[in-house]
Amino acid sequence: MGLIRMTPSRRSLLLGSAAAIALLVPHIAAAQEAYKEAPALAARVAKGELPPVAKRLPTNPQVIKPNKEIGRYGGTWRATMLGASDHWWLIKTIAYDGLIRYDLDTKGYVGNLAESFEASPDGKEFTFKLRDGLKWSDGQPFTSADIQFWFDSVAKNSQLTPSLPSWLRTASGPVEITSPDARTVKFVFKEPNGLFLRNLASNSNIGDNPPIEGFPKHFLAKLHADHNPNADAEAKAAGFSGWVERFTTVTGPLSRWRFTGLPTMQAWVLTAPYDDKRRVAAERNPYYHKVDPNGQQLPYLDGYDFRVVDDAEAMVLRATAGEIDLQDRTLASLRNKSVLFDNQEKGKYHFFEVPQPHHNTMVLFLNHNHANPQKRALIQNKDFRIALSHAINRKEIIDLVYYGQGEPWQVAPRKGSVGYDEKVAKQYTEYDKAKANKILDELKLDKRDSAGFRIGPDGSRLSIIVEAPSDFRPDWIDVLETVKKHWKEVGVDLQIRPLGRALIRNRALANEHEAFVFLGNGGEDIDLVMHPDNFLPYDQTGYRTFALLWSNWFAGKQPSEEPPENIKRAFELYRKVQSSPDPKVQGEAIKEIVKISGDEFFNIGISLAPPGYGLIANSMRNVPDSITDIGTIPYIGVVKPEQFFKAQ
Amino acid sequence: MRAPTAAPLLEVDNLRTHFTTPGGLVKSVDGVSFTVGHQETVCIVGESGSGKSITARSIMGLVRRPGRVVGGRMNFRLRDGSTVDLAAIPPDSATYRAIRGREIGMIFQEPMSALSPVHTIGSQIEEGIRLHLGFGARAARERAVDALEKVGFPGARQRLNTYPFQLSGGLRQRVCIAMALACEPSLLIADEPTTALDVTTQANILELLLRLQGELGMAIVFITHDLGVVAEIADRVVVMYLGQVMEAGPASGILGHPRHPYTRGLLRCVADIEGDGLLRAIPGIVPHPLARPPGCPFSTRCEEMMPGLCDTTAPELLAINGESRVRCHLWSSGQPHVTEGAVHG
Amino acid sequence: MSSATDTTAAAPAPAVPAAIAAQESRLAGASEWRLIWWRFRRHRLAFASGIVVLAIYVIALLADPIAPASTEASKPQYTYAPPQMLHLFRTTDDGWRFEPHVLGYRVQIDPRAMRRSFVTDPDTVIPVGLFVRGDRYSFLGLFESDLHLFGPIEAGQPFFLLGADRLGRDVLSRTIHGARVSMSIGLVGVLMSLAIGVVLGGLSGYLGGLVDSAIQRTIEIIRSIPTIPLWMGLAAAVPLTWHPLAVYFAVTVILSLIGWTTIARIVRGKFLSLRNEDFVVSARLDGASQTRIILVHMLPSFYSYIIAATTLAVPTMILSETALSFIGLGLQPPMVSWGVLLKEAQNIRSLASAPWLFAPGVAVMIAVLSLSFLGDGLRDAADPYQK
Amino acid sequence: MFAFIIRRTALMVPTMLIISAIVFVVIQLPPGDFLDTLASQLASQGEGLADSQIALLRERYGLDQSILVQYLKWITNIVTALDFGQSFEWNKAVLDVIAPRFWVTLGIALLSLALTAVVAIPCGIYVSLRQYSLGDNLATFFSFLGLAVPNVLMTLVLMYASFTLFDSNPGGLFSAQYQDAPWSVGRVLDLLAHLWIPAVVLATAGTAEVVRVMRATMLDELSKPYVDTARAKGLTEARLTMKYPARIAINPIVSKLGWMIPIIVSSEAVVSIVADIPTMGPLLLRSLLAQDMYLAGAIILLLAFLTVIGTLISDILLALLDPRIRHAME
Repeated sequence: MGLIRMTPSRRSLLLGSAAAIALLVPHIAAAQEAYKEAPALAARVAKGELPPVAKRLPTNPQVIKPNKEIGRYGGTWRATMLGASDHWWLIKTIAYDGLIRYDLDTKGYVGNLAESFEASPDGKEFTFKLRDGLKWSDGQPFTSADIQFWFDSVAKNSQLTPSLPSWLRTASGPVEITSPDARTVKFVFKEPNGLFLRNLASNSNIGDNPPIEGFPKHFLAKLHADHNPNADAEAKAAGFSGWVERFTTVTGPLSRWRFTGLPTMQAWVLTAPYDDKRRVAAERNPYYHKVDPNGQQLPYLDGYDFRVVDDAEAMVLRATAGEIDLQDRTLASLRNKSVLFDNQEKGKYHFFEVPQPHHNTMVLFLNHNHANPQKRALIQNKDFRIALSHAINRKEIIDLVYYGQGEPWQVAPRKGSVGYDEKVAKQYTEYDKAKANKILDELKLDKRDSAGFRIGPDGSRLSIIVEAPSDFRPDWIDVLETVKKHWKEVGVDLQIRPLGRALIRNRALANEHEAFVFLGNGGEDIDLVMHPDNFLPYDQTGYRTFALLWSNWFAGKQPSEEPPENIKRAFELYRKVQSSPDPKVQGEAIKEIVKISGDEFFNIGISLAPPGYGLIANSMRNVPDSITDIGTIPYIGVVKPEQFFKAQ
Repeated sequence: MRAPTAAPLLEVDNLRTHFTTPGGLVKSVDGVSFTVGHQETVCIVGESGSGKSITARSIMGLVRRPGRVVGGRMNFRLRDGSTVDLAAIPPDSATYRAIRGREIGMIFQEPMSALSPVHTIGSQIEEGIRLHLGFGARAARERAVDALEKVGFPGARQRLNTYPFQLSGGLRQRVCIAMALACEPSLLIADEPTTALDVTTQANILELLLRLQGELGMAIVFITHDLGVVAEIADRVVVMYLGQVMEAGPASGILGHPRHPYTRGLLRCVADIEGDGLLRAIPGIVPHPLARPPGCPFSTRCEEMMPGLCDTTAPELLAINGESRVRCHLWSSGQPHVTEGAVHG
Repeated sequence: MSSATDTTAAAPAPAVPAAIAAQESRLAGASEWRLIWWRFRRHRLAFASGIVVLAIYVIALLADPIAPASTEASKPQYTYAPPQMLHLFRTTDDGWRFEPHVLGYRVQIDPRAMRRSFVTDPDTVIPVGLFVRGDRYSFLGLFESDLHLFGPIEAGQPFFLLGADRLGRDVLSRTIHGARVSMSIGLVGVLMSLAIGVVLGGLSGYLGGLVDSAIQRTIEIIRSIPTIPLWMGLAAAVPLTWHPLAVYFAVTVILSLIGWTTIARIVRGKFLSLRNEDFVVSARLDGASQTRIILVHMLPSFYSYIIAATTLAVPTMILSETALSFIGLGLQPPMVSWGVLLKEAQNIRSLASAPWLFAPGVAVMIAVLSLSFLGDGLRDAADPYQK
Repeated sequence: MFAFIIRRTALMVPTMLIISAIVFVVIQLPPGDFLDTLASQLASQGEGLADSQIALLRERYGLDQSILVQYLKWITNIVTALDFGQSFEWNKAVLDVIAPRFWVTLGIALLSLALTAVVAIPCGIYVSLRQYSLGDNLATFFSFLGLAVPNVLMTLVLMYASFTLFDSNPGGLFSAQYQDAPWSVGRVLDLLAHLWIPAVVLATAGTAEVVRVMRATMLDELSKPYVDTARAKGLTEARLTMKYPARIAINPIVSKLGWMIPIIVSSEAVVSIVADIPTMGPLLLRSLLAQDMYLAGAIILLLAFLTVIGTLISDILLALLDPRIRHAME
């Protein structure tokens, strides 16, 4: 990491003017009075409800370089959300301001709430310097005490957080956080933590990545028993079972969206919460710490207004009626593209590209630790899997289901990723029925039953039962139906079982499954490091568990079984990726993991995932034409929605 | 039984009511004529299927689809003295409705279902009164109590709010009568009102009708197949068979010395206390309406049928000694036609 | 004292028109079912519906040979292909002659809109005929064949009378195969519900008192049991090796144990009104046992309700299958049933640019309508009190 | 009559208790619980829910106790403090979640009942007067058509048609400008403009049944002698038809009235999902699929209560309407 990472705009400003600090001073001074604010806020200042903008901004507000042009104030961001638990949309679009943020231009991390940050060469210590004069949305100062309050009273409190999130722990112990002064916070690990900054810049809607900058001490202390002795009594009076339940409800990653009133550092402040009033709305945060190069306090947009619908079709209707400004989630599906395409004029919108981080449209996982020993032996036989792969006509699937977009691709990272390996990506993707039949015959699976299917090792028809989610990615059922036709031609009977996702997960974690399908995670570096589970049998989510016993062995759980040498080597490499702070070391380890996964050929991939798309109103400005969906990072948040604006 | 006053209350002349059925045209009433004087009781008698009920319904304009009054005249003398031809007025017209219930009342055969089961007897009686006489609620209620008391309904005032299913058959028939006479019509049509009742109740009802006829000065057209009833109340009798009048005349003449073989056959069916107790029925069954026998309709069952005459040409309805009429070749020349056998007196 | 009784010495009745006499004598001797059949035949609308229902069941049974293509036959180049017009006559240079055919397509892929656009190509003529060779199938598991009732004479040619779906599969063939599942899968369940409903409803109506109130309260309890968790629970409890159709069948049979409440209530109402009819009282006075009274005396008097309820329970079965598929329970793709086909079609994209995908919806309508009219007609015909 | 009501209300308590027990167990039938659904949902978005996290939540929600303990706690809370528990998904008291939606559902149910009554009853009477006429066949055809078209399909087609033809976006309860506006005539009209599709779809399903029942009972009653008695009194055809036969033919319809509300609520789920109306149907469906136990349990208890009350109301209505039944009850 090394030295302080400069925001590109500041460096170019410094380099461009080649003036001494003297020139710099008037810039800061000049900028001070020249700050401008949104008309709505100016009115409130006039009425005395708000201090003037200069007082609301930190002494050194972050200057944001707009993607295309300086914007104007006004307009709301309209979109739709589906059902009761679509928090993912909120977290990836309007809850992205943390201590640091991922910067697309430099592909690195820049200070955000932190004016600057420094990582020690050995990767164990990380020091953050907060901006001076940062304020919460209710005007109270944001200091290191708020971070310290989160760490001491929430993270370390076993009732509120049963176990510290994995990225705040290393093999030899949890992190230690100290605040030397009001603007400095130090994170000290006992071992180097290579993924710390990446996790800090990520967010998610569950406990794993809590928004550590979302715990205002002045607001939450009175709800916490350590700080307010009768917090418990007050909680019970308010209808909760105790202060713990009240505190977790107010600060929980999902439940915090159900109420208004919690001070925030984000660009917009919630006005209509995500409860069942079918509308989530917000207004601008008067104390937001960012300005544009002309000194105008951001955000440009007045707020957002997301309507909650129960059925995806209602989204299509709203889109074609021109009621959607920017959205890709749920609405921009494969099936809807043509009707959305036809209504572009009526809806006054156009499309933007959403490149997928996944490397594959669908991965067929076979259970290498199958409960039935004969089936397990067959699945663990690499030639058997190679034959199954050759039997699939990937070209036909790409034409049929994905409109000719994409190319045949195995379980392998994309081009441009550190782990990319042409051989692994393309091996066994040739459609060669003869070869497949030959291999299967050699495996003594040559006898056939009356319907032309081969006889399996246990004497009955050779069939593979594949579980596919009935409520997620309908295209997978179409792909499986085509694969079923292909495998029938080589005598293998593929049985498709459409089931609910919860059921698939329960069976997988109980090792009752035979085969299932899921996303091909880990196509890009950012995703690959966090989700190498396509390339080695370690997965505890129940969604990519193609070898539960080996995975449990690595996680130290029961029931477990010792994996073969090659896999143990892969596990070693994975531990190295997790621990080493040096990207080069991580890169080498990833390369080798992918090579092992290629040799082992654990699972069968179908085709390279074509880019997704999203809808954007013609009036929305400063939005890039392509927004890459980068897994755990708030992929829309990183394109700086605070500088989106609406033309006249 | 009084002598009829000068102009008759109702004069039915050559009434024809036909039914167009998928099987063909059924001439239920095929040229029926008779008159009803003021305060006179005329009984129309005949087997089922003779058209007697359809005749009654035709007068009241209650012929249901697909039946329709297709011909003839029914001159009826209204209260205000004017006469109207009921056959000419469309049954559902306002004029006809003003007559129904106001000028002519009607009671039916099945007291069990002649009253609405879900309305109180009071409200069902008051309805006619308020409709025709324009009474207010209280006045109508009083009039209803008065009507029930007139028909001998015990405890009328208290039981106005009872329901038909709580009453016996006889009491329900009395309610029907009260309802029909609430507006004191000048003519009451009774379509077999006592057939469904036991003998003693039947007698009470008949006795009640006669009493009311006297009090209200109204005429009665009484439809029955029971000659015993005819004997008790009829001033004049009309015998019908297959939609035509076979014989008509004063009750004493018809019952005393019936001229038409059919009337004689019917009388033989009545159990005669002193007689030999052997009932002799009329042979054969009433022909199917679509298969009317040629000539005299009764020819197929008439013991005195004269082959070549009765079964070929239909006899005319001829007047005999002034008040009686008969439709039979035996009487075609107005005189008793002597056959080889005894004179049928 | 009417004189309707015959006596020996009567003169011969005149020649009543043969038709009427004959009919009357036949009527006298006919059994109740024959009576119902005659009256039913007179009910033109219901009779026609009966024929339509019969036709649907025949098509469902012989789905394989009747449908021009198999359900899985997907043709990538014909995704969302519009329906082809069937022309019966062809005008060639030497005049026109009877040669049924359809026209081929000219296809362009538009990747930006993710779709293929189709234009009918007048010069490629695809002759069509009866009894043609097509996709192989096993006829009811008895024998293999590839004979199809109608289709392109040259196998493999695009033949989509009702257009193609998103995988280029023939919508007409899939609708025909869908009939087989949708019209039959729930029958056993429906019949079981009916049997239970009639028995419990009958007892409740006939015995009255404590039994009646107990059964009514049970009905109230059963009616409030949510079927959705039952579906989820039962479908998950069944072992994975079962075929999805078998799973659906098993669940419908189990659910029939709580599906009888509606028919039970109807039967109870009918029994209550019949209970004190004269013929029942007299049967009781004759010393007939209760079960004999119910089965022999009371039941025949409302066959009409039972028949009507049976025929009307089938449409409810079909409609509930479509609703279940919509919420993600019941049958799922890759199964083929009207419910599944409708679920895939029920979206704005299909409505906007592929309305022929709603053919299964039309099939559901036709089936439900004809079954409803059939049920109505049967009810009128079998109702002894009906004029 | 009064005794009958007392007896039936008293009987309601045990019935409701039994229902609550059965319903509570049935909701738990599907494998796993709410947290499994939540975990699987998050997992498919690339998020792992740590086991310790799940254990903590499970213990807090009381899902780790046996079903019996959970049930007893739930029932005692309801009986003693009318507290139906918390919804896991909405993190709110169940009643707060249900309340606003209950009124919308009731609104739609009554609207569609009214539509059904206004359309089906006169149609049923007309059809019985003109039996086997063209009108009869047409009316029966259209009422069956309403039954034959799957609700989801009809809603979708109507939504799309109103969107393409009238260019109005019927989704949701209010259009944007009336979303938070105070109640005004404009807002009511806007509300109706959004509710007409679900109401019509739900009404069509009910119409077929009502028309057929009305037709059958009217045909029976029209042939009864008391109709002629009324004619003999001089009443107009229209007046006597409405006052006598129709009055009796209404009885079976009214007796089914009590049941209509629960039936409509359970059948309107799919319609409201497509029409995007915030009613109880989608909420029940969602909570059952996600096993949000206390929310689902509360809604079903409410529906069960409506059914039991509905049956009682329909029995009372029947007694009020038909003196014969009222008499038999004494």
